[in-house]
Amino acid sequence: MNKFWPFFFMFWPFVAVVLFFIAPSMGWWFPSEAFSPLGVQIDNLFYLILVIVSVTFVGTHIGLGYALWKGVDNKAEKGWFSHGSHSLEVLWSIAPAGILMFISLYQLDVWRTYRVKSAYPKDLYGVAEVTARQFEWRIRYPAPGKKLQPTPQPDDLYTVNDLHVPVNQPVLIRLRSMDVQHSFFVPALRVKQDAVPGTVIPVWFEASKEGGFDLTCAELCGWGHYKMRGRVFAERKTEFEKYLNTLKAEQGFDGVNKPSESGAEIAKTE
Amino acid sequence: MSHSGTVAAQPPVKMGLAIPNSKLCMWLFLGTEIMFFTAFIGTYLVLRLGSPGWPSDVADTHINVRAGGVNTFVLIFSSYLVVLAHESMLKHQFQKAWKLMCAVLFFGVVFLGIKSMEYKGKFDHDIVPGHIAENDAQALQKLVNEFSKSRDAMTNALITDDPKSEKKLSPAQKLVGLPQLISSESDTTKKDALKALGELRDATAQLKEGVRKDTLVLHTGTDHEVNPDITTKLEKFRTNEHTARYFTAHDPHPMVYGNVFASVYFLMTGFHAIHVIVGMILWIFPILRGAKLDASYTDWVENSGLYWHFVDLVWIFLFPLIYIVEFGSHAV
Amino acid sequence: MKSFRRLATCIALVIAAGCQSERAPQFASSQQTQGLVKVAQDAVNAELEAGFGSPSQLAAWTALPVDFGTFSGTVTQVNGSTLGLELVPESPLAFKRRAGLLRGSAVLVASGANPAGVLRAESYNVDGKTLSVIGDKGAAVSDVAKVGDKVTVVGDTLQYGRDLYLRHCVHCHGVSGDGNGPTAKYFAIKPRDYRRGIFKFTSTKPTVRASHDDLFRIVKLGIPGTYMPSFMLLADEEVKAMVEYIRWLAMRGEMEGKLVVEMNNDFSQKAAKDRAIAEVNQEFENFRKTELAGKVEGAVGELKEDWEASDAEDNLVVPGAERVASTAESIERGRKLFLGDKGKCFSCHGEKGRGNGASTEDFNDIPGGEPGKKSDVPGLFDVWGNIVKPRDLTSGIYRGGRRPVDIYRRISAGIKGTPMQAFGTTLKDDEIWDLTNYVMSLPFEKKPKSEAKH
Amino acid sequence: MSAVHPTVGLSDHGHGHAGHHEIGFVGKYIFSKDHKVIGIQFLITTLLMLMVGGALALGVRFQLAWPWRAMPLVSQLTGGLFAAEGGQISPEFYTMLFTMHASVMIFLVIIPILAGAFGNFLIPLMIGADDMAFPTLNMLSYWFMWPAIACFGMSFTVNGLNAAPANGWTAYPVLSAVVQAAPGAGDAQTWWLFGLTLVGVSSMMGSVNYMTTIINMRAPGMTLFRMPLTIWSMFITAILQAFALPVLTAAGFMLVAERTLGFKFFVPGNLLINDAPATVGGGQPLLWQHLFWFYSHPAVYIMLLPAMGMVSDMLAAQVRKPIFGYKPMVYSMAAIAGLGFIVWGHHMFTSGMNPALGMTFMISTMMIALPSAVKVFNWIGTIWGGKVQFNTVTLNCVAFVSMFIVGGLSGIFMAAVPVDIYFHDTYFIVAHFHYVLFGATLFGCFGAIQFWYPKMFGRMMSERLGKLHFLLSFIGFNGTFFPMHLLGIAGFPRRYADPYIHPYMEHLMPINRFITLCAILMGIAQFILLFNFAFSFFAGKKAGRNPWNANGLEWSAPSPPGHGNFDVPPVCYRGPYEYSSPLSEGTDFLMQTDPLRHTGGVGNAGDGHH
Repeated sequence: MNKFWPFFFMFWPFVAVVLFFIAPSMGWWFPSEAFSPLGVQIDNLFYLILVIVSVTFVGTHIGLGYALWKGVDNKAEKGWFSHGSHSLEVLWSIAPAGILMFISLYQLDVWRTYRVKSAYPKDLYGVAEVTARQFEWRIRYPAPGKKLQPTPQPDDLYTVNDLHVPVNQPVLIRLRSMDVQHSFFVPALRVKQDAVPGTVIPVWFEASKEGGFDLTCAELCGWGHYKMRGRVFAERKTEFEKYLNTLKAEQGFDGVNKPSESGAEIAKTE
Repeated sequence: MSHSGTVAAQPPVKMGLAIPNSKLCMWLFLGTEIMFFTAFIGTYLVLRLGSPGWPSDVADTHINVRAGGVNTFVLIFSSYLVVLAHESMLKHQFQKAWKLMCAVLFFGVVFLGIKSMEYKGKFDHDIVPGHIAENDAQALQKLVNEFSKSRDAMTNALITDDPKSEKKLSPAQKLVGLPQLISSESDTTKKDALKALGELRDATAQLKEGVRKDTLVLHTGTDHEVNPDITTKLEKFRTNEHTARYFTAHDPHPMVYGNVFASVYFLMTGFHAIHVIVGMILWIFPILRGAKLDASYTDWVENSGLYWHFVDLVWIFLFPLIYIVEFGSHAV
Repeated sequence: MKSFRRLATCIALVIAAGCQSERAPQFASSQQTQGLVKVAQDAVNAELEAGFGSPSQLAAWTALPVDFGTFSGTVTQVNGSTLGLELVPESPLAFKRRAGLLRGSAVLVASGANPAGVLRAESYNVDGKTLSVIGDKGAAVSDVAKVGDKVTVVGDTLQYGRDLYLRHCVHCHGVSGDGNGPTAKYFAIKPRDYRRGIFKFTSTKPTVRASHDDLFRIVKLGIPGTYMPSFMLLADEEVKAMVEYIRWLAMRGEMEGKLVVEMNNDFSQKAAKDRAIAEVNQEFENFRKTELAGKVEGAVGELKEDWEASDAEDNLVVPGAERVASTAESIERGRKLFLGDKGKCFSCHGEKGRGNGASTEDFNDIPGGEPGKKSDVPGLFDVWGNIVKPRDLTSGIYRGGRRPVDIYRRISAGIKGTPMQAFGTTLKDDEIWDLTNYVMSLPFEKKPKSEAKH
Repeated sequence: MSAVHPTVGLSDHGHGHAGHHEIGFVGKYIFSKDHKVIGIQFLITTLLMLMVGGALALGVRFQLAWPWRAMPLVSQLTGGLFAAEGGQISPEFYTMLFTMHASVMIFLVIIPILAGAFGNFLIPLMIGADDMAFPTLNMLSYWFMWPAIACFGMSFTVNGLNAAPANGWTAYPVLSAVVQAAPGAGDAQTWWLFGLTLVGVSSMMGSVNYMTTIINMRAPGMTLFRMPLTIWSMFITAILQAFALPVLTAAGFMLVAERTLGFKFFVPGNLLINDAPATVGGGQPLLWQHLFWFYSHPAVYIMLLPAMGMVSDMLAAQVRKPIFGYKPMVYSMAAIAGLGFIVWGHHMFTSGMNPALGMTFMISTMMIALPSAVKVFNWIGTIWGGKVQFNTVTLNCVAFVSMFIVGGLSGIFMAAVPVDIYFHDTYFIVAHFHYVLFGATLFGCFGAIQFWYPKMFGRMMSERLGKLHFLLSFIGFNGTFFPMHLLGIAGFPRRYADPYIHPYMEHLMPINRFITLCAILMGIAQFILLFNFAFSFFAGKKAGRNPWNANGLEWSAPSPPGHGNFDVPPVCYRGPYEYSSPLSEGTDFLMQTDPLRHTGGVGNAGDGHH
């Protein structure tokens, strides 16, 4: 019975690791594979750290459990009278330090590409201005063929919650907030950036697969925080342009010249 | 500690530092205080450096460098007196120490007096956080609001509710009947007052309409003088014997980032003033002992002195930061 | 081991307590109803209960122009309280999604030519194609449904809408759609009270209700500048069901209002103040017996007419002419109209379109209040009794949509329930378009110098 | 000076040498200036608050498992008491639940149970002082807690009984600064900030007192490196508190001024919120985040270090071995505290801060994992070769180490900025900090309650109940928080009232139900602790002076110690961890007070030189 507890403490990390192994097949994993080059890098980094951490986790617990196991068994009259070991201390300071430094340096490049302006891709396409407000994403596109301007233009196109971007093209959005702090989070693209009131923050990302990806808010913005669901649609350039033109036609609709009435065209989902 | 390993030597009876607990605690407390003011100073720097444009013109901010300078001197001098007081306590010259402490208290009062004069100057110009217009449009809107408020106050004072009616009338409802009131009023002073109210009402309406139609400009000429139309109106109601009592409008005075400026100004100087007051309360205890002041208060005087020096030191940081330093016209 | 079992019992108890404590949401009576004498209140509530049911047990008043949602099928076998069912038409996908929501739906059973009776649905097993039912008022299932009978399940769309409404809308708009949910009290702009059947931003003529499309659009796109968010997150099918439920709630509220109007003269607490209560009750009893049914029928007729009209093609506001090109001249003409006597737009929206016109300072009538009685506070009122600010047209925020046709409709048909009148009769098409062009140019006007930061 | 071996000779219930003052009931048990009574007051208060915070957490969990279903108990209290219609809660009530859960747990449970309860009780006893340096200040520090609790409670009751701060415990402006922005947070948020300030004042009073006491009032011979690690951790915690907290207090004053007096610090101009006029001023929302995290990151260590210290003491006593690497333990705690001041920015990686700053914070954050790793290895080293006895104390200590490993390792994901971009504000972070704050700290505290209970009340706590409580807590805890890692990886954001309206999270509802069931289990388990605590007070086995055969000075005092603590003024001759020393004969422990008349070679090994 005395061995129960060391076993107990050694056992649960294995449960944890097993849980991590079966999680993907249960759907409890990333919402999808990362559909952006930077996202893939982030995932790789995650998996790298996951491996390092899992080995450490299991290793330390085996060590802990083994020490307990031996400790319960200890028939000696007294414990091992030791105040420590200088060389061991040095060893287990340097080894983690090395690993941690490795992780820190290894990831710098991803961070640089993500945030440092001079490292942004050259052919960034300014796609839209996204203004977060309680509790939706207001989106302003430039008119087809025009460049995104910092201030609203008469021919700008507006929509809400649906952000369309060309696929396989690094795009830039200007992220603003109209009221409180929000955060622009597209899990499938591994993009997250706070929208800080009073500032305009450029965010770039590239979707490498066509499709609609969920856009959520990741910074508490009030009672309706959970309601801020938007969608990012990545589509081929031609389709993207077609969408802008549809939007333009819809937005210019004067009740006579275009028959569509229901709003179903811009209100398309799935 | 020894490494010999034989019967352990008797250790020293007193461990720790050779200063009284109270003094140690005061030093530690001052450490926390430093962090407290560091937060304020950090806030000030972040807000000031982060704002494109900061009101640094004395004409705008009504910062009184001279008063601040005098106050600096007052505090430094009182700190010197504190040192003397402590010296006297150590030498058991309690009456001398008592006088010195009274002097310190006096200079504390002087400091607060000068400080409150400065504050009054700010209040007079309505340089109060949240009240400051940051551009001309806001300044005009504020002017209109102040005119309306004065008008309403005067209306309520001059025209009382009909005692028979249960309903309370709003100022605007009362004003509807103003012409009849004027014509029916027999008391000439009252009549004049009502007429003045009528003028104030008209001036308010005029201003309001000017703002609505965008015809009113705040600044004229190349040097951005205030529109003489506005200044004459202000002057008129300020000097009119009937309206002066109710008239509370300030000179319109837009100040870019004025609210943030006023906020940090009042925050920093306000918390400093609170510390001065706390320091003065600390001095009151030994002073109240009067002739009975004795050596048991030496530590008290020393610790209060430490605190007083700290308060002084904080001011020595605040004074240049708020009053003097220019970060250049366009900081990053 | 024993303690574990005890623990499990504890957890089960807590959860059971959680389930049992669930209080079903209830429709609340309107204030007007509460102003009636007790018997009249009871009668109103009884009529509403009979026609509309309660949130947990909806009733489908088929006389009303609501798409309650129906599914038909033929009974293939009767097994206790379970019916084997062959669905016609088979639309498994849509049905699967709603199958769980069937509980309480009316199941109309038609035996040959004559309708045999009504059952209540419990659940539907999609794979086994079996429908669990209970007999209405304890009747045995096998007495009502026979193999070969035609079965119609009514109300699944409505219930689907109800469930969505209770999840997404209720905390602002309230269970009965009175715009008074728990979250509503924090809003500067109050959520819509549906019970008048009036919706602000529509594409229909001034006197007509909101169409399906209007409600769909508002739910889908939200109302910029207010707390009404866009529900783009819901699928079209979901929004449609939600809209159906909202229309149904509006009709319920209107029905309540109409009944109260019928009774208000004689049976309000105010009217009955000076009379003996027994006498009033007796009088009401007569009214209930002789007139009430007719009144209800009349109200249903009006509702049907009103709401059907809202979807009629010819009640849509359609500009008579194409939009005039937004040239400088057109904008200038629009500006003149804006400031002119014909539209007097400036009187509310202000000379510069900032929504600060002179009438926002005036004491105005409260709609629905005593005629000619001005309010105590200056400002413009909508029919719900809230102060409304005229739109600041320079802000670039358009609550009812920013398409030219939206602006046209706002000018032509006004905003229902608010002091924004319909100018469709006073202004010509071209003039409205000029105004539209002017309004749409306002956000881009160069800011006057005084507003630029110096 | 004569030192007596404490287990013989003196009565178990002695009164201290300081003699009796006649103090009435109020003076003795309520407005007491005795550090032990104050410590116990803190302990009982925080245990009660633990239940309150736990109940709030269960509310949060219930909504996530059964969204929009009527909550048990809460729905009975409707009728206007809580923002609910038809028994279901409304979303702003959900935001209030998690805000108050965090506030209560952090400010009224974790911080005061460590520094307030155990710090107060243990510091004078362990360093051989008769009381704190400033007993009155100490009393005030406790009694400032109650106004704080009242303010927090008040924030639940102003605005018509159904409001509380709804801005998260981080209270980020603009949401928290503009009254119109957050429903219900009107006056409640302001009261909450007052409460925060009062907690700050209480902690500040405590911390300067602790520092003075530890620096200046140690018993003869108690050199710095003979202090138990508990004392070191309390000392370092006090430093953190004293120098980080004023910044939050200052920020709190600013936010209150902004909310009530129209000051402008955090709100930028031209924001349109809830149809209010556009805001004026040029404040900066990120300024609050910097000020807040400048305190709140060190606060994470305030919430952890004392538990580390206490676990070190308990573990050494339970495995009958000197602590492995005493000085590295001290230095690593100091390093954690020092680095703790320069890592706050890692909470803001996604806020749009300067990327170079981000890199700096990332490296400093990575480095703070290092001393943590050293500590873990040293604990394992301590267990290695010991004589382990599995009682409740050991179990909780080992659980502490185990949970701390998980919490520490999951922190590495967050420290890596690009990975944090994804994990920021998801349930991964929720799992992470609960592993550290609950898993580590609270298990440490459970152990400490069991370990020092005999010293507090003179009786032992029930082992059987203790083990049951441990087992249920441990299973419930891991069942609750471990799956949250998976939720986080699946992109499940924090603070969502109804995450399932997002289709990519719909399939996570079963896992959330499982979590909620485990949370309920964990909640129920805490009643066992309360029962054990109360029951043992009357029926526990009487404990002698030193029931654990431990070395510290506190075990040479009577149980419970009388006024003035020690009947014999203690003198310290060695470090605190001389278990299994060859110098001790017949026993395997060597108390710090034992003058040790025999001669021997090893001597003062306990000073930690190796």
